[in-house]
Amino acid sequence: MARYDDMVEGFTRRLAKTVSRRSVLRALGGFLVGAAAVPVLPVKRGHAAGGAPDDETSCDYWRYCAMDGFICACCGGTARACPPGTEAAPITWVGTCRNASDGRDYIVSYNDCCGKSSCGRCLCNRNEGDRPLYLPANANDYNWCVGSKSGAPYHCTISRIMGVATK
Amino acid sequence: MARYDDMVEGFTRRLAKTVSRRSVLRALGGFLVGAAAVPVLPVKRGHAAGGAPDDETSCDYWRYCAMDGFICACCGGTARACPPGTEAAPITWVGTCRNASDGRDYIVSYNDCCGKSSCGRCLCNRNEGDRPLYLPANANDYNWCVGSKSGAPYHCTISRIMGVATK
Amino acid sequence: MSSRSVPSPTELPIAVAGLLAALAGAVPIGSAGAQLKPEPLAVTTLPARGSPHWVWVNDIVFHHMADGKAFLLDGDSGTMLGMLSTGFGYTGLQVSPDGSVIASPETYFSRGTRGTRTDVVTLYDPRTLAPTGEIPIPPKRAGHIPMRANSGITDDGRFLLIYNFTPAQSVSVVDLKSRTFVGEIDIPGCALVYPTGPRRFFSICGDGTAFAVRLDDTGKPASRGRTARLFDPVKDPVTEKAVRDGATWLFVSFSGDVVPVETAGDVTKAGARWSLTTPAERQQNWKPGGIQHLAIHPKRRRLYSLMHQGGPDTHKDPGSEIWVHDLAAGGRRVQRIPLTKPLTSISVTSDAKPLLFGIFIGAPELQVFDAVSGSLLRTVSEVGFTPSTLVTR
Amino acid sequence: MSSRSVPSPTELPIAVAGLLAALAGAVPIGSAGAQLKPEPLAVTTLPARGSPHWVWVNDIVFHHMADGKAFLLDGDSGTMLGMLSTGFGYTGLQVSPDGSVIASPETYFSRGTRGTRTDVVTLYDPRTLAPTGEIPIPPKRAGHIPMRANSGITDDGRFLLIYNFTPAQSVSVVDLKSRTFVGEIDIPGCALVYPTGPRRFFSICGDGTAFAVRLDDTGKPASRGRTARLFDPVKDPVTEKAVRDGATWLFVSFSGDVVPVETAGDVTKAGARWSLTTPAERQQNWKPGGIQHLAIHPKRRRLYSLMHQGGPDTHKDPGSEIWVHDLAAGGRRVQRIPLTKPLTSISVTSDAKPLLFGIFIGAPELQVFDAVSGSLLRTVSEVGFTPSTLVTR
Repeated sequence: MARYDDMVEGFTRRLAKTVSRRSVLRALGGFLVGAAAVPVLPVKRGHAAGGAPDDETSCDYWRYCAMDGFICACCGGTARACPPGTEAAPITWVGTCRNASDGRDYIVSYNDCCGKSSCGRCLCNRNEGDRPLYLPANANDYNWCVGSKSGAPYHCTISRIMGVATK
Repeated sequence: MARYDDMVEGFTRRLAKTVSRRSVLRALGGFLVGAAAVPVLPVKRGHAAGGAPDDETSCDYWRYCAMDGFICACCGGTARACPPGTEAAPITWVGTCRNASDGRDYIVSYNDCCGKSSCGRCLCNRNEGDRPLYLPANANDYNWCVGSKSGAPYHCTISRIMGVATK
Repeated sequence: MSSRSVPSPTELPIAVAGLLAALAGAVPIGSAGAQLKPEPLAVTTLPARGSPHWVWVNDIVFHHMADGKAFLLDGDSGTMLGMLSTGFGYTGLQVSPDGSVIASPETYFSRGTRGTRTDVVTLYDPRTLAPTGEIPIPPKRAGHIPMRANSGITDDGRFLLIYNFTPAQSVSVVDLKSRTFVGEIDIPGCALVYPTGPRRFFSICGDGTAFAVRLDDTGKPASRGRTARLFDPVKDPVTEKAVRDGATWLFVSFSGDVVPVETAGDVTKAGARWSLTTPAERQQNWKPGGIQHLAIHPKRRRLYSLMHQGGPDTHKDPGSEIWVHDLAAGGRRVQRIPLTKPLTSISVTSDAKPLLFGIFIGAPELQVFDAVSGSLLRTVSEVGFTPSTLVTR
Repeated sequence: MSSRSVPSPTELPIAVAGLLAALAGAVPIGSAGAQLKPEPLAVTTLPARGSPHWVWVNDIVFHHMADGKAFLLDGDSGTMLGMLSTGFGYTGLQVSPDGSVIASPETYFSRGTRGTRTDVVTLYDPRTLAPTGEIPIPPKRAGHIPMRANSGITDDGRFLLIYNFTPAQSVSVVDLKSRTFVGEIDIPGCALVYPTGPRRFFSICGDGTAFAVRLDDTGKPASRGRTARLFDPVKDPVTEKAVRDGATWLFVSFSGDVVPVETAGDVTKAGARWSLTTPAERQQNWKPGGIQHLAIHPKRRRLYSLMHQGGPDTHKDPGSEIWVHDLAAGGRRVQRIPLTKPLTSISVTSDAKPLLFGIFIGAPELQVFDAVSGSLLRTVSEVGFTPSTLVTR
């Protein structure tokens, strides 16, 4: 089953031929001359992709299974706390994520932190259980800052454990 | 005499090793996964760099010897006309550029086009004769849209021939 | 000194010229030769009627959401024709059926990303791309990853419909003729707008139904009601990214079933379901996906779909191929267009020699294909930051 | 369904919870197990007194100028601590000498990039990074490629000075104690602000002089006057990117001469000129260049300069090396730090174990060096879009 990352890797290889993605990115990180501004593709990874399930600045962190946005732990916040000067939106979407270390499924609430422009770091998009906009409670495509006092401006997203999922 | 481009080429080579800058850029243009947003370095080229002195969408175009900004010819305008819906700022900085085709020096006025956000295409920075902010009439670092009715918002820059330079 | 500064003689107020001369200090002001007249200040405009091969690229600019933009490009030449600045969390513009008005629902904050929120519909002149008017609307416009059904215009060009999410769900109705906000229509449990006639639209609902609304001539609801169930939102939800085929909207489910929503009669109902994929392809995990993953050429009866191979929950993944199905032949697949770069949004022009446009939200460029042969004609670089959706006519 | 949605029980108004339950339609709302208390909503704050190794990175976001940002990072850990959203054409923030106030001159338009312009000084709490006040100022703030001297704070932290360019040149004086705009001081033919004491600053002028201003206790000019000529703006202009060494501001000319501007006495005057380069190095075209190409550690008496090899008019080119000169030894060069990536701005912390920070406007990352050994300690990625200037203390 081709995962998203594999597909993108494939594309990258086709394009960059012998250049590994990492080295291309490193070169990029260095600087660019005369090229277009190159934005970030939302990173999506399943647990299968490995990565760093215990690093809360990583998209692979186990809590982030339905994350969509910038990881607050990269922005001055933590996995569960908004960065200074932002406001946590009270309404949210929720995912059920498995913690590999104890093998249990947890209900995780994703709260957007609002009131400043995009943090711009650690964009992470994992759509496990995401549903279209006509199912708002399951839709991570909404800007949930709409429910905060700050209004729409979206900065980053935190994840909070709400409980253990019952089967 | 090391030109800017050579230096940047050098850096690029050091970073990307066997990868030519062009192929890195092509890969980039394709897409990026999980990397930072990579903005554009202002391109600077002297006439010595060759390029396309007759292509008005190129930073090498002869009129652009003191250009600093997005080339309007890439934005829906031309070398000498602002794109639709923008306003040409009446005050400006001026350079003296040599037209290789007739060997004469022309006085060229650089007018910022204002009233929309940055065009974002064909960023071009050539500082021939540029002077610090305490010499405003010679300073291309100012946002000259300040002199337009639209106020500060800068979109792109045009170049107009004002006359033949007298020695 | 190879560079010197003179003010533009035709435009500069005398006082400022004097100031600049004073500012120049020790640097002498050069005198221009008299043999050439200075080129005048000029601003370009567009032809009154654009080419059918023009395309709008809407950009939400995800990392800098206060700076939404819409780029107009010519598919034939690959040149940029102009740009609009369109505010916070931009979800895209609408062009009236006759092409005479560009209507753009926009959001602004008094301090960029804080302070008082103001929502307006900005009207732009399609020839000058300058704002020609502004219609205040309630500050409720839905913010989400851009998709075309965020707003819509009724078939006669009269009413602009805008989806609201606060998270209460409603539709703002704007009269483009009188340039006024008419009112709000509640669509509880439903989302987005799909116009179906001069005075009709529907929204799509969480229970698998649609909410159909008929407007009177003032834009107020004349009738409204929920349809029968059109699809199963639990077992196999459809995406919100439907395309319109005359009186029918074609939705596609996560698994790849086409769900036609027919609105020709008085009753909005589901048409005969068919699949984009064969059982073998389904086995190989071929699925539709993207941000605007469907495009249509109604006259040629062709449906274009962004397809990729992926597991569950990959309904927003970019396509690695575009599949073309013949609607006249019951949805028979007639073409597979392999992509060298991923795409998340596609759109097809409606003329006789159609172009197919493609963008990927992760790369600032526009790809232009021959929509008939599927061959890549050109790639236009430096088009926005996170190009989101496409508008063609 | 592996995912379901429940509202946050501690925060959600009942009405909205009901609505969401209704919206969820056929999708059942899961019940959380009772054995775990939901984690509360939380917002982090910063320690009352930050580390001397913290750094602010100002970003003008050149392609999206309505969305200026300032990022706070910790040089020791390489982590981001927080961010400010700072409006259109951002030129950078000022921190009061005691660290108690962040003062940020900002510009906003009522419609993002059009409409009514409003300029304010926004005050931020350094612990919460939340705006705590706003001081209206005339909408004249100079817009230009960011450089530190766009604004400054008097040595006692009382007055914020902001350079205006309309293109008339003046300085806005803001009283940070009473949080009011005091007035404007004309500086005809001069630019930018260089504080020189609790009630003094100068601006630098097109004729090679400086314009020195002494303020009274209300922030009004008590005296002002032009100095003697400090440098030749035609033959070899100095850049605007000076660094302060106590009562002396060190300017550097395009060719690499250091021009000290001494303000200790009553008369502001030029000190003894010296060169960053040897005649041989000058022959090899070594020159200073960049956006913030100088940094200083006054206690260690070290001047850091971004240097590159280039021809005329390369005064804004990025540096390929950082050269270190010992001010105590008459400017003897003590170190050359080769760079693996170009830099356009540098800054050095003022503590005993100083860090050297570097950014390049063409790459969204922060480089952190040991300022004594010159070794690269770490690189922090994804820092802004066009990182422009640095603020350390």
